Amino acid sequence: MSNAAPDRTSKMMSMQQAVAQHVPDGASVLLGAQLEQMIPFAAGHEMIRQRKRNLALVGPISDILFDQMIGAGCVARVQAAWVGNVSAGMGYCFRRAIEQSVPRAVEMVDYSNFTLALVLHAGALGVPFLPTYSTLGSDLLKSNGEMREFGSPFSGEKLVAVPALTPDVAVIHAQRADKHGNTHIWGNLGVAVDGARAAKKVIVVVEEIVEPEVIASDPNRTVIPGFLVTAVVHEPRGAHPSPVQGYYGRDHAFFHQYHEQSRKLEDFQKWLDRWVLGIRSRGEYVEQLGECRVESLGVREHAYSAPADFGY
Amino acid sequence: MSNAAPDRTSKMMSMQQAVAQHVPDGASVLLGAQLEQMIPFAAGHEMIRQRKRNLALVGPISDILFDQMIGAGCVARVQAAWVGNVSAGMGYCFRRAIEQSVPRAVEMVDYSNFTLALVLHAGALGVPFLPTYSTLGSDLLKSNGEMREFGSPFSGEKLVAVPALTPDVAVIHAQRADKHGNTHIWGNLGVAVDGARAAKKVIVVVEEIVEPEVIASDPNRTVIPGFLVTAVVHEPRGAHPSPVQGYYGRDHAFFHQYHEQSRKLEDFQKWLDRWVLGIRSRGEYVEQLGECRVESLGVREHAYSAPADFGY
Amino acid sequence: MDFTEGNHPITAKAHTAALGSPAATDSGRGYSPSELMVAAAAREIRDGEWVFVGMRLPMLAFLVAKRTHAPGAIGLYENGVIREHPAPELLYTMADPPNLRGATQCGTMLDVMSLLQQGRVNVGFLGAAEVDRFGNLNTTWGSREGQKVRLPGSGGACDIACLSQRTVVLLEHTRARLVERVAYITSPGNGSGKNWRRAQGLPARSGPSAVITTLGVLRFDAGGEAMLSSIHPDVQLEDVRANTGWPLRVSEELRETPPPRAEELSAMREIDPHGFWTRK
Amino acid sequence: MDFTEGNHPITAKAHTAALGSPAATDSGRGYSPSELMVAAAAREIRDGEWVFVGMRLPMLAFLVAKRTHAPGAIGLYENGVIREHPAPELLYTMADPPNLRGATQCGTMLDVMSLLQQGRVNVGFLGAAEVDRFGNLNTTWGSREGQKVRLPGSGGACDIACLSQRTVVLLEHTRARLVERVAYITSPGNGSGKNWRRAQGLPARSGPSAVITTLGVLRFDAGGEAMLSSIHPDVQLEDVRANTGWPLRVSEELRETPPPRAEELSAMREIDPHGFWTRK
Repeated sequence: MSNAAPDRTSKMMSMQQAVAQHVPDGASVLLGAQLEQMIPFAAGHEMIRQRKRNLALVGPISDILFDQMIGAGCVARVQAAWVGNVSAGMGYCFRRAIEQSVPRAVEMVDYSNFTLALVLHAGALGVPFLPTYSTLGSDLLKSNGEMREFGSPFSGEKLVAVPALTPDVAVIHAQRADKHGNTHIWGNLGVAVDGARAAKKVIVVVEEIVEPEVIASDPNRTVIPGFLVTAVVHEPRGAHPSPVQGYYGRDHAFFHQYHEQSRKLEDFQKWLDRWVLGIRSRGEYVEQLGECRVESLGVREHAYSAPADFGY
Repeated sequence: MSNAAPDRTSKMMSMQQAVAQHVPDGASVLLGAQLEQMIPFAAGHEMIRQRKRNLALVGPISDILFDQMIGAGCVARVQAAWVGNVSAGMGYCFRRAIEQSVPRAVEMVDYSNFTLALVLHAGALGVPFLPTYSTLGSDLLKSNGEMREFGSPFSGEKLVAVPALTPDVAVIHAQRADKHGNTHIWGNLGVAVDGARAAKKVIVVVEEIVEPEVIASDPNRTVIPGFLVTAVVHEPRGAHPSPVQGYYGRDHAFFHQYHEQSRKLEDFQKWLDRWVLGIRSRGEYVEQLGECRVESLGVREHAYSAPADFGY
Repeated sequence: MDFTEGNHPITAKAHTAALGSPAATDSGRGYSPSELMVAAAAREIRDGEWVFVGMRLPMLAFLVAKRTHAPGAIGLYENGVIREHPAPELLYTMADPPNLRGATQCGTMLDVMSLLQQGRVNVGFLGAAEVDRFGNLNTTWGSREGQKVRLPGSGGACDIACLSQRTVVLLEHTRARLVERVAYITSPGNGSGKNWRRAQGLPARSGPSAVITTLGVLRFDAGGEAMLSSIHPDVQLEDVRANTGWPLRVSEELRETPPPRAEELSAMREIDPHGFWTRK
Repeated sequence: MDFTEGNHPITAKAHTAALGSPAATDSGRGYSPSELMVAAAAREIRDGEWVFVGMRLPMLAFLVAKRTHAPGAIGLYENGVIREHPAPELLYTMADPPNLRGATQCGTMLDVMSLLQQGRVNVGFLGAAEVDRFGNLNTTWGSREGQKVRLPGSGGACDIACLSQRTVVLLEHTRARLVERVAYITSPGNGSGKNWRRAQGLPARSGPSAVITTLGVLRFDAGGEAMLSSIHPDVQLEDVRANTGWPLRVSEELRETPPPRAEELSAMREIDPHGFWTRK
């Protein structure tokens, strides 16, 4: 830190480096913080390629990324509200892991979306728990094993205490950042902001690296400041098949194809070879998608935000 | 609500109307949510002119607006972290009220900034309280009378329970809104977002009314959505002498002049006559400021945010 | 039909029930069973209400309500999107780009869930693998041929069932889905009956309001038990009973579910011209 | 000097002490007493640290540190502003427009306070009307001629004193301000001594670190009591003792406060060319 080399504040590295250096076996990893938008598939696939093991995945809903990582044997534990394929239904790898311990047993810690948001909010706020009325009366509260009923210190009324979670790493896909990690995200934010604040390390994956002046021109859009960020990865189309507002749309067909091709274990292995293990990088993945498919997902009509004047 | 008149969704009204209709005597009123920026002075002055009584003021720091309203006899109770004059020091009307019950006794409920933010956050979240480590060991915790020490339901460790507050009205000054109350704010947000969500009614006071399309072009900047808003008041320069980013700067001299002119009770009465009671509207106030002073506070260099593309 | 196909938490996969069954075809009535369900769901929304919308049939229902009797309804999506003006295109997920552009607000999940916990959300739509006699929902553990089947889980369903003023469920009407007692309460309904919700600590103003199935609409009596409130056109009462996993009580005011009106149908078909959700 | 003049919570009104006193004039040493305090405060900031900055002298100290030994320090402002690159102009309040433009982040008060409660903020600066033997601060109730005087209150001071890793206080050194026991603990220091903070439930890694006065710098011993650690140039030890409201212990390693270095002074004077905060 005392080394004042000119580029000392750049946090840029390749996905390969970021995952190798900052996602050790056994780490708890937040993925899919913006729900169906900006799911960091490229990061998850790199974790699969690097044969990460015993990961504890954290996220509200994962929309097939968790299913893929579970199927690839990277995962020991899942702390989530929902695991499946949002537009197509069930996640078959998740089912095989839970029902048959294939390829390995996975512990599922069931949360609801709200309570999963609260574990991260508690972590971000720096408190050991947060209270909620949600999950009262549900079996989720009983089987989850982490939440606990208690009485309000004022009225004694029943509440649920949701314990704080501080993931080892949060991987957040975003539209743009500067090399210091100051990051602009727009669209639905899900649990990304609290996730980045709760996590011990933050890897930001972006469509575009821009000059610091672009980010600094709108400090309200900087929902993840660089000083919270460990690594910045420039990985265009790194969220495919999920959408990135202003950059590309959702590849609905890809989700449906995965649904069909993951139903049987042997088909899933082929899918994994084709889209993850058999290629070396996101670049190759995009090549394999083909220009036509990539093109068809592109922005057809731009819609720019009205400027805000920070002048004085 | 079933009357489908063309303008039924417009929430615009004059400041006089907004205060008359939505700020009854005895109401709890959140003011100064963005701390030293965008303090709704025009709204506070209208409450003074309408001789509102027994108000319970809520806000982290109020930077002379609370002092003025206390001096004018509108206030029975203050729930705040700090009452004074940020750049000049003490609030003399506040002192007279607390020390000598002049012009009337005022109950002060001392919070810290963080715990005041938490009472509103609890109100916004819909929980009866939120836990914090702050104020432990302080006399503030003892004298405040609303917060309470308790043991964490997990570890038993000491925490402070900060009770939820849902003000009757939040008055939020902002840069721009549409007539439905969809509101863009940029710059430091303080407790404005939670305040608007916690409050039973929201009055938004803006520098500019813009077309709904301008607001809708950037839904992440819409920190107060119209469906939470009761009234929209178009009141340019309504925050003077506090600043509004992108519209005008802080009138430091005005704060210092108030400091001098409120030291003695009789001087404060003159100040109040000159700047509040002796005029009928914000328009007249701005006229009294004079073109030259208004001009000198204006934006000298614009600094527009980089656009975000919401297209697809 | 394999009900172990997962449900997105706040979506109703009920339509898939209809899709594969003979009833899915338009039998000369001028609308499909799914269209009937959508129309029935739309009528659960009152003008100006705040609605946890979900996807699929409930999404269509919200859009139909907006274009007909409830133009002032507001749609909330748990990913952080709030919309007064519905997206101009058919959505597959609530974060599809058309749902973000021009939104009333884009924020965090907590932003939206807070409004729910404040008790300000009037109605939430849910799907389920199982619903029971007291309106409890299960989207966590199913069973098939005696084997336990892991379903995707709660998503936001538990939150909505706990905290929204009224909950409306859409699902296929079979004995496997309408059961005496759900295997796992993912999303609490009336628990074991009267006063159960209050005893759990759930908000006073919350709870199940309607279960819209492929055969009829169930509502809840003062004891918290579901009873048949309306029956869809051309459906026989014995069919409903035979496909319900408990002795279903029938309202004294049982009526026929009103068919979709022309303006409802045209709204639906304008939104989903190829019948992706309702007719395929 | 009337110490009942309010303090903004996280600002140090200490300078006003100097302003009206003879010591405020530059007595041939080439710097003013306030400039000495600013330099001492700047040295409390280490490179890369997260700093709750405040206004007035601490703001200057932060800027001096950034331009000299701590270019990587990050400034946090409780109104929601975070800055790695200091504002280009002199600020009167933390929400002055120059402090927002080009900020690292503009957000909510909770955003910033959360980082504090997480224990990630290294150092926070405070002013006070009174500080006592154990570093407790009072900005709520003063007294003058036997009358209670209502001060502005905590602002963020209590939060910073509870939650930041180290707290640094700046104030005028008089018997009225350095008291045996504060009348009211607005912002807890070491309470009544050793282990008191832990017994209250305050974070293990938190507490008072230095009190920088117009006469010297006090630090805390293992028992939590303040002792004189350095004395400003040309100040006599008996003056310090005479102006302290308790029998002040003196460190065995008492040294002279190092005067501002040339680069520190030039940084200060570039930021505040008219000496608004330090020399007027």
